[in-house]
Amino acid sequence: MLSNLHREGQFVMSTTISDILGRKKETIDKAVIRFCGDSGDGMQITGSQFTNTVALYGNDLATFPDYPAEIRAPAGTLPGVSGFQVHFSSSNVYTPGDSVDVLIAMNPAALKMNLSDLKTNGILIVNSDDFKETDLRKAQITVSPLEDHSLDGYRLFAVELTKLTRAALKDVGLDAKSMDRCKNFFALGMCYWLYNRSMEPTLRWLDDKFKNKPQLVIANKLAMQAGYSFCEATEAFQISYEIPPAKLSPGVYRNISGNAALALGFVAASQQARIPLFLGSYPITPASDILHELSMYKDFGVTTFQAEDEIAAVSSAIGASYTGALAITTTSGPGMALKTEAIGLAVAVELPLVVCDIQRGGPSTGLPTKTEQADLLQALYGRNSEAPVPVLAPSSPGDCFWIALEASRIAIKYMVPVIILSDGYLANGAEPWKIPTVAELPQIPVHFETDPEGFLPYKRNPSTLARPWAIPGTPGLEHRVGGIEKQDVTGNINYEPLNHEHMVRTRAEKVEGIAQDIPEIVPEGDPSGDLLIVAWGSTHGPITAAMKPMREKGHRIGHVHLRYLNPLPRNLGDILKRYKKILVPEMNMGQLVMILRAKFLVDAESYGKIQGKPFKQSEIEAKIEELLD
Amino acid sequence: MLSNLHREGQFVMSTTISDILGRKKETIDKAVIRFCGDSGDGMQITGSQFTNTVALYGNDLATFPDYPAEIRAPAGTLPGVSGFQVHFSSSNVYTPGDSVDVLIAMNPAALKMNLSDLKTNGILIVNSDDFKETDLRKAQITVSPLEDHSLDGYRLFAVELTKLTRAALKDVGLDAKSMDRCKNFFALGMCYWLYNRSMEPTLRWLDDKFKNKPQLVIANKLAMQAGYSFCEATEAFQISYEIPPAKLSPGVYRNISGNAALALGFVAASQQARIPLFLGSYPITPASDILHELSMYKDFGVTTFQAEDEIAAVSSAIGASYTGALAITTTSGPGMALKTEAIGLAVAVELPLVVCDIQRGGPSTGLPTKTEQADLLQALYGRNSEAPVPVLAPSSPGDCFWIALEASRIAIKYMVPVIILSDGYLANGAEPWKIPTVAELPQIPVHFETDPEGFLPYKRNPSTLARPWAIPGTPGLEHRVGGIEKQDVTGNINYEPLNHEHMVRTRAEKVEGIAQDIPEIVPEGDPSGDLLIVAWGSTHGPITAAMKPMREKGHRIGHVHLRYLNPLPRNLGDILKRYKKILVPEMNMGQLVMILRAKFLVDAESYGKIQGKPFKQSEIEAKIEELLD
Amino acid sequence: MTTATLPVYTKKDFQTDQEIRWCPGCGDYAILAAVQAVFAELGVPREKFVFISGIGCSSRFPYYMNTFGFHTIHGRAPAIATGVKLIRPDLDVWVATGDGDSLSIGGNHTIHMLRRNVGLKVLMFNNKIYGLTKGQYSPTSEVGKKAKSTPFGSVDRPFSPLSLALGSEATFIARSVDVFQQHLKETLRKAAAHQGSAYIEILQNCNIFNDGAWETITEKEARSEQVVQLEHGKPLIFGKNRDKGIRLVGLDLEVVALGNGITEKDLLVHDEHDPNPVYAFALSRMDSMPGFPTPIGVLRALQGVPRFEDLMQQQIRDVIAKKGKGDLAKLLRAGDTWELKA
Amino acid sequence: MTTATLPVYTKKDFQTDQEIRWCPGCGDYAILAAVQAVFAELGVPREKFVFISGIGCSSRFPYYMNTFGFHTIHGRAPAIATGVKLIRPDLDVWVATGDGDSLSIGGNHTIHMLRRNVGLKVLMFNNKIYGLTKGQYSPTSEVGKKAKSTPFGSVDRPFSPLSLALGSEATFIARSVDVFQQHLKETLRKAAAHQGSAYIEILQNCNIFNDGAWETITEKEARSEQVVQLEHGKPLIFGKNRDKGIRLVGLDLEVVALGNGITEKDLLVHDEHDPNPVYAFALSRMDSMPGFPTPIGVLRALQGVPRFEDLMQQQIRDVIAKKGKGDLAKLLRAGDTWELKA
Ligand SMILES: Cc1ncc(C[n+]2csc(CCOP(=O)(O)OP(=O)(O)O)c2C)c(N)n1
Ligand SMILES: Cc1ncc(C[n+]2csc(CCOP(=O)(O)OP(=O)(O)O)c2C)c(N)n1
Ligand code: SF4
Ligand code: SF4
Ligand SMILES: [Mg+2]
Ligand SMILES: [Mg+2]
Repeated sequence: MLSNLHREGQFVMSTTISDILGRKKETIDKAVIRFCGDSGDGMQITGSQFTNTVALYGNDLATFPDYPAEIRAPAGTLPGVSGFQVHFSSSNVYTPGDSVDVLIAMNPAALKMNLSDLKTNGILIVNSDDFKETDLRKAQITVSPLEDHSLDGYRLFAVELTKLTRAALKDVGLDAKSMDRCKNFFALGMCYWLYNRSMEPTLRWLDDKFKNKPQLVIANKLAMQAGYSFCEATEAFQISYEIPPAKLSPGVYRNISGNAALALGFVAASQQARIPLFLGSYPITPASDILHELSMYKDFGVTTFQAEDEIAAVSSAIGASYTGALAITTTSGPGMALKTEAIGLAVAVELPLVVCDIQRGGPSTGLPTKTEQADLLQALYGRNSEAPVPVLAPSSPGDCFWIALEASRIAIKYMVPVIILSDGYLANGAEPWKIPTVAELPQIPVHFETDPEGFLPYKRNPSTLARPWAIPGTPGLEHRVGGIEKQDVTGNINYEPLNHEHMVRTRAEKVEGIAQDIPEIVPEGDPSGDLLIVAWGSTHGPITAAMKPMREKGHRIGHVHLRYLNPLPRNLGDILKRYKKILVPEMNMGQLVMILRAKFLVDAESYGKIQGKPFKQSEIEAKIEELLD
Repeated sequence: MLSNLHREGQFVMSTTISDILGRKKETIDKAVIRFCGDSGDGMQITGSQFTNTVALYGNDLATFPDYPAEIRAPAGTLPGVSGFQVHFSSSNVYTPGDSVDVLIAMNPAALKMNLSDLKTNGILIVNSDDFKETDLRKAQITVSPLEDHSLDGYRLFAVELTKLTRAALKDVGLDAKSMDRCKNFFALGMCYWLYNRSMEPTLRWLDDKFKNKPQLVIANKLAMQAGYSFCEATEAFQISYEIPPAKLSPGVYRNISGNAALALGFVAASQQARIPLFLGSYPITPASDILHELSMYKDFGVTTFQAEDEIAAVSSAIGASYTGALAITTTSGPGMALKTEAIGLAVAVELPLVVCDIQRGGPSTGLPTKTEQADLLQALYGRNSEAPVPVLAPSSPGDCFWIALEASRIAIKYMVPVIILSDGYLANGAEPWKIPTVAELPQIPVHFETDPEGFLPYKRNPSTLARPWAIPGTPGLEHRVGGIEKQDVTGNINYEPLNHEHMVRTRAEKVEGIAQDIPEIVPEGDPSGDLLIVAWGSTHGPITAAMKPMREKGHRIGHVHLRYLNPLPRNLGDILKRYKKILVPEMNMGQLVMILRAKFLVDAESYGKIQGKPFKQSEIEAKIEELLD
Repeated sequence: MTTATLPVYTKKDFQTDQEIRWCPGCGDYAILAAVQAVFAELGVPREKFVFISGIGCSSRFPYYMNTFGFHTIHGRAPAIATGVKLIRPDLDVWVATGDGDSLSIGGNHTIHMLRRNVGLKVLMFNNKIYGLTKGQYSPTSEVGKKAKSTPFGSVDRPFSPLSLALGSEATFIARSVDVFQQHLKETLRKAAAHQGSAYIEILQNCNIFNDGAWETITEKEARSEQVVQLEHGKPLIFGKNRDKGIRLVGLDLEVVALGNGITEKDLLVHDEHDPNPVYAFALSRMDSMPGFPTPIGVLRALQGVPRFEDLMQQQIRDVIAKKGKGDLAKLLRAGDTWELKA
Repeated sequence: MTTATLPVYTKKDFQTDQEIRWCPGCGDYAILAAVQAVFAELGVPREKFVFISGIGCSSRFPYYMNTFGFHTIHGRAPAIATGVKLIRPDLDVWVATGDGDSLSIGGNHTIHMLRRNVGLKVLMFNNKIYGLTKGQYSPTSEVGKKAKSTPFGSVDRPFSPLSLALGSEATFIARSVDVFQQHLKETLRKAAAHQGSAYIEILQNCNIFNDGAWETITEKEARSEQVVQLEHGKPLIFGKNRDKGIRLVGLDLEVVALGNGITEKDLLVHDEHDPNPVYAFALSRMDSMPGFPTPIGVLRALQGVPRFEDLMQQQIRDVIAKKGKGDLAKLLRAGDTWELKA
């Protein structure tokens, strides 16, 4: 496989000393590794660097960053623990992994919070310098786990990370605190040794990252190399692992998170539509990064407006849309709740708009940094009166790119607000993403009305039912629109009973009609059989992962993953009939399942997990077994 | 029956001259009469006076005021038409009537907008002074209907109302404009004659209403008496009608609208609970009257706070509830949309709160003065994440009183926000309401925690799952609550996965558990059979009205009217099974029906009417016939 | 935009065929007439005018203007209009709003619009009441107001809309009156000419729910005694006989009678361009000070503050000038990438 | 409330057992310490204190105060606290908020609370950044701010929080600094003593996302040169050697060096009770005027304006005094009724 790989960086695997010393090197299929420590320990950077390196090497992978709601809780405490998990493999990877093979725990609090996920006999690297009395107390531990045999079931490597890092950096001229900040790179170096990975990409990254702070470049490089050499020299590990590249479909790849992919998707949509992109947003976790990303793309003519609140954010987007922009607004649950009145206005005036709700744990402020899928019903019904809108959901970080394009296409073609439901897990998780060429992107035709002849603001396109997009500044098209009920065609204010019924039904029909413009669904796995799993959003990974072993066990299982939640794919009802049972795993109390039951009168069963965490593959498997027993 | 009636006013039916002249007086069972005219013509007052008089007389009745969204659209135009319909009878009355027996149309616009509802051969009284060229033009009519035989199918009485009124008032000393303002009382006088009603109650009302403007008292009295005498003297009508009192259950009655009943209900609830009532509100049609009503009850210690917006309104109520008040907030759809984030906070901190949504036509600003039932799904699901709340709906204006009490009881007992869904039709419509004695009102026990011993903010009552209500100012109970996820019992901030799942499920369980505390449902009509009609809210009237004739035709029909929409009555599933078909008429696109289908997997059929108007009895009958054919 | 091709408009060109649904006698009619007249003079192509409003009687305004019009939701007009301006700074965007729409539910958007200096002209119809919802008191109603929701009188102090605007860094504030047609038109012209947010309080009579709210100003008798008309560069003089003036004592204003040694020279001279907002703030307090006349006209017209929308577009142009126009293909492949050959 | 039975509190009595989750070095710690110390002195029973907050780092404050505490939703604390006060005017209600929470999403509630003069003490932690959401610019950030959402610099002008408060009819406004412990405590004491809304801007350092935002004020060197400490009845003097002062020229302020014929007598004398808000407004502009020091302390403490909650409760008492306490049975039977006998 290696020969097939062209790496832009042109780095080469360095021959390691372990080869020379003849220590054991085992080729395995996959590994899951989790870095955890205090928020101040740089675990997110460490994890990202490791991810980047394995991605460049050609492994398939999935990541799961998990950080506390506090910016920086007190050092060493349980709420301050931050983690980053990578699952990388020579096969396809669908989840960040249920349990971990290697756990790096920088302090007792991190160990306490994460140990339960380490596999029996898994590798456990801890910074033994940080297990002093005071450290233990901060983590609310009385006896050191390094001493009470509680870690006997694991391959424990208690390494004096602090001391060793300081020793490595003694000549750099940094103070103790700054030196200690490099100990995550010592740990990273160890992991590179353990998985026979080149340090090259990280070295390059350090050069770039700290280009104005050469001392830090040197220090971190030294720390990483020291970690690497430590494994080499001390024979700490008697074995190292090799995970060959994966057989991904050919193409150019990059690693991408869901939020970055959404941002990129909207830039692409605006380019394809040849109209300016406008984002009106108010920061909120975990959606803020879309605002941050898009605010960097001024060279694409993107206008990003940080509004005074969510209501102003969506309102400004409606104003921009009225004026001919591809207008979007991004938020999470609490902000979504505030936008609903204005979304209703967009429904009434029939303007395109894309609303992204990056779901998080709730209700209310809830669990701001944790994931959940519990805003589906809010997206579908959380507006006064009958105000139907299309709802789409990406199923992986990379899919966010495509969903952004598709939502934009639908919004513009049908003159309708569209809601995208992503979640914290997709938003921050990353996966290798095959980069499309521009030619592969869908066209998004835009027609601004310009002809005053016979122009009427609610004269509909007979096939889409869309009204014309007649933007201010167009001579002869002066007209008035508003949120009061209006006569169809003319748009004049109208309170007549039958007109109202007509308008309510027309707005609904327009959205229903989109079912003809989206693909029919084809189940993964068995096309009919004992069980159909219907799901949406970020549960895609664990369900896909569970499908293979379960089908290999002889179960006849299909999997339908809905990217369109409203309208539903037009053949969904037929598909549902082909299976004996239907299971709907969701990170909520059963929202999609309610829709399916109501619409198709099928006895679909809900499997809800509401823990701020994605499903594990094993949980899905267990549920399948339970149902098919 | 008359002998049984004691009237507080002690007025007596005056013997009319028609008795003496021996003109025909027919005793009939019921009549529907509609006053319509320009918004400036005082139709709402005229209708209310007529209503009051027939109510005092002992008829059962229902009313339907219908006024334009504009304060005062230009006089004489179609959008300026205002109407008031009364249905009164010697039997039970459930609706304001599908079609009208007597139509009083003060101008051509009113005639044009209302004629289609007049029964063939019905009585039509028009002000022929207002059918001049200019009047017709304002109503967009070319040929006068008084001349083109288009009114041939009715018993037309073209009366020079303006001229006759002016003649009657010529000595009072008013200017022409002021005299013309009295012509509605002339018309009212005519109607009193037509239905053999005493003018006494209206005379009394005039004395009170204009006590500081004696000229107006005299003028309006004269106008009314002139109208009465006009019928008497001119023998305009050859027949008059007598509708005996209804056999209502014994007790003291008053006429009440839904909004007034809600206001009264909350005052009663606060008295029964012995805690102050707090209303935080922002004006919006058709909810504002609740604010107006409650702001008059300062003598009951009611605090009414007109906030800067709906968010502040609900927020202030949450603050008041936190401090130990019975706190409510009132609004309509668009305002409800704005309150959802804060309602989620009340769910998370588990505080009592009653939110009244007086539904109106939507989406967005929609039809502000028209009725609709399309906020059910918003009430159930319009919040971020899983935030279940009890939802109640009154089924008649008078029932609003009882729903207010019940919602308050549940909110306090379970420490939970409760939503009441009323609508524009219930809010403004009125019916005779049997006044309860204070002893008949439910008790609403309140327990404020005072004991610091073992106090924990989320230590639940094991049977209700309610947490303690521990209000500021209580020594030793200092504690913190908030919208972030918290540990059960202690209330400390907590992000642990299993705790979150526990809390989400506990909040849901608490609401579900209320099903044990509300009555089982008993269907009206047949206890099993061919068809069950399930409905909620203001559709109660037309469905009840339709039941009798349909059952008399031999159909076996039941009717379940849900006052509790969440949780649903615990025996509902059983009841549904007892009928072959299920029909769910709603003034929306099918919201309750979706819940029933999802929950009970029954093929319930939706019958939606979205015209800003209530169902007609005949529409329900036709639908029943269609289904049972 | 070549003025050569600009059609010559009359007031009629700005009228629509929609029936006007205000109460007969409402002050809104006069405001509409003034705006239509002034729009015809401004030399702006009709299609470049956009009227955006919230909800309220006043917010029905766009339906009666033959321009682009958007009747939105309660209180949000400034935010929606900001979106319009950010996409098309060349449009001439006006906001019609009421004391409730702008200062109650819309307060936050109003103050932020002013802070940002978004190039919007805001006509705030101040009738000190909620008209459309039939007569509740508003944030500009006087203390003790008996209205539908305050049968025993309101207890909260009102905003001075223009003080609030100044506290929000407004660059242009003005006050006029529905029935002072010439003055109103002149004020509208000045607002139209201003670069940036223009906040115009128009005292408007709601003859149904708050009739006579501005009587002390509009009554023939009162006009000259209770009103001081601000004119740039002129001293603050008022009175039927122009015999009274306003002077400064420390930081306080004082009403003085001219004569007896007091001359025009002792009076404050109106400077609408004063960069220090303290002067305009002092003026904005006058109407609530007993014994003082109400100032009408332009209280402040600060020049040279760039408009938000221009700065935002400039930033885009600057980045493009520096980096070149974005290349989508490049953007997609940004960062670390790797290629997998077939 | 008998002071005789009031326990003697220490700072410790106001600490909770919750782990404090601010970043090490955050200015919030100092504010917490000051508040805990001052609360112990105020002579108010602990259970009467209520701390209400929105969302933000600053809004975590209530968790660390051993009083009643309510951590609500973003921007709504003033509205929620208003509900508390309306029911129990006797409670001592404090609001902890940030520049984003109070001035961005919470702007509307802030201005209306001030207009109404609700008796709340608002501690607005101004770090000129959104801390909790990791570093976006805020409505108090300086123009050109490069932050997460403005990589090319922000273009909108900031609010002056105290000008905005004055434009909203505030009766008490003050400014202090996280690290000026004594000054901060003194300011808190004065706020506690004020009848009505007290809006206190506390300059606070966010050492993670906006470190050094107030450096020019807090640096040892700068303190005396860049800061003028307001003291009621004392002239506005500052400088290491107390050799500079502020005087009035027309409506403008001017920095002058003392000496050379200029004496203290020429300077403005601080009057926090000045009923005319123009003086305080002038002070509130100073920090944004180049060459001027930043005033700290109480800019305005207008006495005698009744509190909203007192007026509301008084109205209830008045009505009861007049009509008698409401009788439910009577109310139910109000208006026209009729009886139907069995
Ligand atoms: C979200 C929302 N809340 C409340 C309303 C009801 N409402 C409509 S207009 C209005 C106030 C109007 O007052 P103002 O802005 O002063 O306008 P005016 O009618 O006096 O011109 C209110 C409260 C609404 N339409 N939407
Ligand atoms: C409705 C809603 N919108 C957005 C957020 C996200 N959010 C939380 S705190 C915050 C801003 C915090 O800034 P500030 O008030 O200045 O507090 P600081 O953290 O700086 O103390 C934002 C935008 C939220 N929690 N809720
Ligand atoms: S209610 Fe008042 S403001 Fe509204 S249209 Fe009528 S007069 Fe004008
Ligand atoms: S992010 Fe800033 S404001 Fe927030 S706790 Fe950290 S230092 Fe303090
Ligand atoms: Mg108004
Ligand atoms: Mg801040």
